[in-house]
Amino acid sequence: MTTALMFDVGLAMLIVAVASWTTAAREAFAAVIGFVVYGLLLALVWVRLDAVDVALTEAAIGGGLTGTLLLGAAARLRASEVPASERPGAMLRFAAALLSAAVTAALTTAVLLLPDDTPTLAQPAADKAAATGLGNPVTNVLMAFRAMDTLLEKVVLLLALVGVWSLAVDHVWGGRPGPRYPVEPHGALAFLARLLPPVGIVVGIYILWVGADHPGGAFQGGTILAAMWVLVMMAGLSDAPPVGNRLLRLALLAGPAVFLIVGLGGLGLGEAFLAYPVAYAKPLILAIEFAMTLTIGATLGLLLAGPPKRRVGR
Amino acid sequence: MTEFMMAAAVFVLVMVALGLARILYGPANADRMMGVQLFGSGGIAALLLWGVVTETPGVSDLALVLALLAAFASIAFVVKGSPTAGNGRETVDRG
Amino acid sequence: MLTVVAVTAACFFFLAGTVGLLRFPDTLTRLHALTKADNLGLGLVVLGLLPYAQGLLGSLKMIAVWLLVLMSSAIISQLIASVVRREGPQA
Amino acid sequence: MSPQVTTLDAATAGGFLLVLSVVVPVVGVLLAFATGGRQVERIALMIMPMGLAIAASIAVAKLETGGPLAYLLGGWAPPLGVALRADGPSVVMISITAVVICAIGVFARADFRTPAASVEARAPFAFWILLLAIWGALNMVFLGGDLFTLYVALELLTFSAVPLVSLDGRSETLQAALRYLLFALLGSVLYLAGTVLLYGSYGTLDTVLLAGQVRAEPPTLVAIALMTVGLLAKTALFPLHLWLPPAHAGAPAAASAVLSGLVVKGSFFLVIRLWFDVMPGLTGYTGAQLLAAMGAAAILFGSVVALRQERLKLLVAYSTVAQIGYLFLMFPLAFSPVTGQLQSGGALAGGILQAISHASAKAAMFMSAGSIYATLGHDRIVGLGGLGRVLPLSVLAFALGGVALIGLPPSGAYLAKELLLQAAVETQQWWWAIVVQAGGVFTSSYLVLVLAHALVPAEAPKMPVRVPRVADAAALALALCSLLLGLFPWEAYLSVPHGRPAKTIDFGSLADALWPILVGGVLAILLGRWGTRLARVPCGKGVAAIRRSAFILGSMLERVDDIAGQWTAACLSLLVLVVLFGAAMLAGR
Amino acid sequence: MSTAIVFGLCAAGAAGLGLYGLIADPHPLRKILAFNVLGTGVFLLFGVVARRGAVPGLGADPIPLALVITGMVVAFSATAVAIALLLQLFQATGAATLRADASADAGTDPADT
Repeated sequence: MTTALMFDVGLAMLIVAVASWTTAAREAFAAVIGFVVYGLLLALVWVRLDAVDVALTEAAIGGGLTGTLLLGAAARLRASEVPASERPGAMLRFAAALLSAAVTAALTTAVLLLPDDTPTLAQPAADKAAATGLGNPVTNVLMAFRAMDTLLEKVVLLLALVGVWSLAVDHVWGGRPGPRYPVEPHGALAFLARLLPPVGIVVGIYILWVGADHPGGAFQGGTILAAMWVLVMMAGLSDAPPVGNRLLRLALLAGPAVFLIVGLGGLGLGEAFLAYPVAYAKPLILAIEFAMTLTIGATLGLLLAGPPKRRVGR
Repeated sequence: MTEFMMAAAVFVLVMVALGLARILYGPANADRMMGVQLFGSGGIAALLLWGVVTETPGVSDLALVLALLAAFASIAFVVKGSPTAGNGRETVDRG
Repeated sequence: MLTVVAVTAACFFFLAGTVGLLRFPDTLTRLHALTKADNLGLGLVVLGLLPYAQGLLGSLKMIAVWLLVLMSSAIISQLIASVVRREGPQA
Repeated sequence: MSPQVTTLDAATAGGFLLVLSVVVPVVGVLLAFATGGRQVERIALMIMPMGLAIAASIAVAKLETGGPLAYLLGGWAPPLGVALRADGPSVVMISITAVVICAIGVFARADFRTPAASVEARAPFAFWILLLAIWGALNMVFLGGDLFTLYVALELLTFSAVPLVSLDGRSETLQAALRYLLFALLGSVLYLAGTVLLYGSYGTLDTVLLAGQVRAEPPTLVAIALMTVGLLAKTALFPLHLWLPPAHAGAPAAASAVLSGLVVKGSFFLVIRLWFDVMPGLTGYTGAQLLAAMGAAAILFGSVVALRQERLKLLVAYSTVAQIGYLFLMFPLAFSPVTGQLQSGGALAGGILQAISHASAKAAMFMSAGSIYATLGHDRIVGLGGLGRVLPLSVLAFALGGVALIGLPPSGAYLAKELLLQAAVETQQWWWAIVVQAGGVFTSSYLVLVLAHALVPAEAPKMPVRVPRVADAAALALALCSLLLGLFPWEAYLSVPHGRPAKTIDFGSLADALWPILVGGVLAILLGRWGTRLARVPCGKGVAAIRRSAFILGSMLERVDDIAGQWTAACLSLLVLVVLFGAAMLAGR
Repeated sequence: MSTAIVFGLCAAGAAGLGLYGLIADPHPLRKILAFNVLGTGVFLLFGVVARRGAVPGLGADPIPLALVITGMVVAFSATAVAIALLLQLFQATGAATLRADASADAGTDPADT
């Protein structure tokens, strides 16, 4: 397997090189472009680690949405170079480099010294898979064994959105987030924004659907939907909805709400909170995932759009 | 055949890595975005080659997602990235 | 056999694209070199791998990958070119 | 805090209460978000009595069961699943959280009411939702039995706390919030790096399962060092406190009360979980001493810098820095050289008691400082003259909160101090006894400083705004709660020895109680800001020289604190601490 | 040298680089970016641990992978909130800095006695 090793080593060196670039680049914008590439490389690494579920997440989030978020911010902040006086002196930077290297060394040592007969929960997870009827072990962990993490994570997303919205100016509360992008009716961008989303929506729902038995799932699918929505907004084809919109609010909490209702149903049926009756486990989990995909798509799209900025005309 | 395709994947990766120089040196951000474009298609090619060889399930789905989102960062660059496009095109209520 | 020929050709196109991206003198010519080369490269890889695809769905997905990249790449190049034209080569 | 292995595979009676204590606030968040408008406040106020009732039921259930309560989420047993567990300290923390949140809810009604003219207003909408989310996150932090679930809970806590800081949108508070967020994120990434090393070593993240397996191996020690320092960054223990004063002082009063009283206790509690429950034998003597040394430095720097503040809210915020330091004094006192372990005995009980006393008292103090600010339109300490006459209730609440924190009987802090001192005697660590006493002295010094300004007669200050009575009553109730905490029968929840110190007040105990106040008064005169008030007091040459040197000392300490408060310096000290903790544990292996 | 070891080293390196950027780069946007690099380094460690825990039939231990997916969502939310705060700060002050004395009333005025 020497070719495989070459592939791995080459990939690892590329990753470190691009990571160095993101810290060393002079301009923030260039550093962010480096980060987009970094996300793409990481997706390849996750495939090499036999974690296609994570690779999908990384591809959708790392390069896609985080990249877009950072690119937008870098463009807005172009004028704000930090004065040289704030740059830490050479001594401090040297100390920072030394200590970061020490932490790297500690992590390296720790990873190399992990026990050889690695403890793993892969076998128990595979054995218990029958309880949910799903073939994808990662989905099993996310939706059954550690469902509480997933539920809390959805609340985290919602709270992040509340946090972003709370930065609005008082008098535009309830209004539309972010800038309104103008349409260029015959422009190439508008053309792309008409062509890509139908494909994207199909792919997003497909990824959600195959997530039951193969790599994929609600988060990855939802992220693709969010990306398509943001594309349509950036091309000016549709405006962001006002944050006071009741339907939007419902879409934003459909995921955690359905999750909670099913979870409390488990408690009510005398089993346990977040336990699924074996006969209905698969349809229940798919229902939750469907609601979560909608919520994730809406939440991520709005997180990218930012706080409300424009009053709604009455 | 397996070895050949693996070698091809490594070769494409090396080509992509050389393209990294364009991202590093620019000079214009447009040049850097082109480097990202090359990274996108080259990465997908390497991924497909590797996935077919190792028969990892789900790789073609991943390639599909990457292909869908490859354009995404570039679009953000075009819409927000250039100074005139970044601020001038936006309309915002200022309090 | 088809696979070997197609993938080898693809490698050539990726090489050409990279050389073009690195060696051509200005932004627009680099754009020209890149977009032609790497889309053909990816197309040839897809072509070469089709015999290995898992079923009809697998082949369809691979072709879809190529079409998606082709389409978005074409439009993105146009957009990048318009940015370059609007703001000069140093944009 | 002795988790029983028998509770691993089964939920105990009353276990579903643990689920409810997390789920009910979350349901509140979702309902409030869905309905919006003025319903948000109503829903929050409806959830509050429910949460209080759940907390009370958990306390009762714990009393009846005796052992810890447990619940298996989804019916999946660890290591595959996630368990919720409530031992004595968690029950205590859940109860005080419920009480403080409810008091803050009552207090905040005046500040965060949706104006009659609008359908929905930004600040109230965000505040009530964030408050409920903090509640749910804290309960999860106190109950979570899995290190990764605790990570998610901790992040939920941070994400709900940060927007509270910048709720009024001023640029200083935006900056404070951003700094808080970034530093907290650095802390949580380090914590996360620790969890992955633990999982890689033992194949589980369950606290009880881990406790039975941990070995003093390099990956584990690196993990503890990373996780501890990450949590300390979120707790703002000196010198990692750069984010706390601007964030806590800049936030609206009700938000400051939550942040200072409760939010920092979340990560503090996880340090206890980690050090006492998961790996009591690995942290060792040096590690515990190091932790308490940081605490001692926090008391010194936090207190002196607090005395030098011009604004009341900043003074209270810096005093939080000092009192967070005080919380960490228990670690070496709980260390038993015989077993080489941290023992869950009197010292731990003292630490927890101090934490809950601080939670209630500091919330009360921030609330009354907020009332003072709202009434006067400023909170400059030298301008507080005559306040005692116009705002007696606020000043009283502030004073009682301060008195409770000094450790006068029968406050919770008094009991805590007694327990810590007793542990210091038992473990023969007299130096920590001195630091414990110094903590009380410094606390009384800033109380004296503020009261001396507020109670001096002056022409009645102008009062642009009147704060509703009920807000002051809430602050007063919390302060009283803290003052009476020492009377509660803690034996069922914490290992407080039965032979409790006598509660009768005789001359000796009175003197014991009064000398810290006297010394504190002297410190306040020497180190505090007095404006022109003391300049007119004639004094001899010797006294003047002492005052001058005290002043120089104070400004030097402030300068050091300033440097430690720079981003780069704080991050570097964070990494140095990782190295130090790692080295200490490696050496003590 | 196995895949897990190669990427373990790579993960530690990325984490160190992110850490350095987070400390030493004065621009908040670059700090946020560095936090993301640091985060991916730590996430990769999860991947390495998962890979080491492979059993016949499963190429990787699914538990760490699920944890990473949750972690990525949290990291993205953090980035979004941080960026929103930063842009708002920039809009309010025209500068993007974390330096303490940029806010005037932080209480370090000339001394008085």
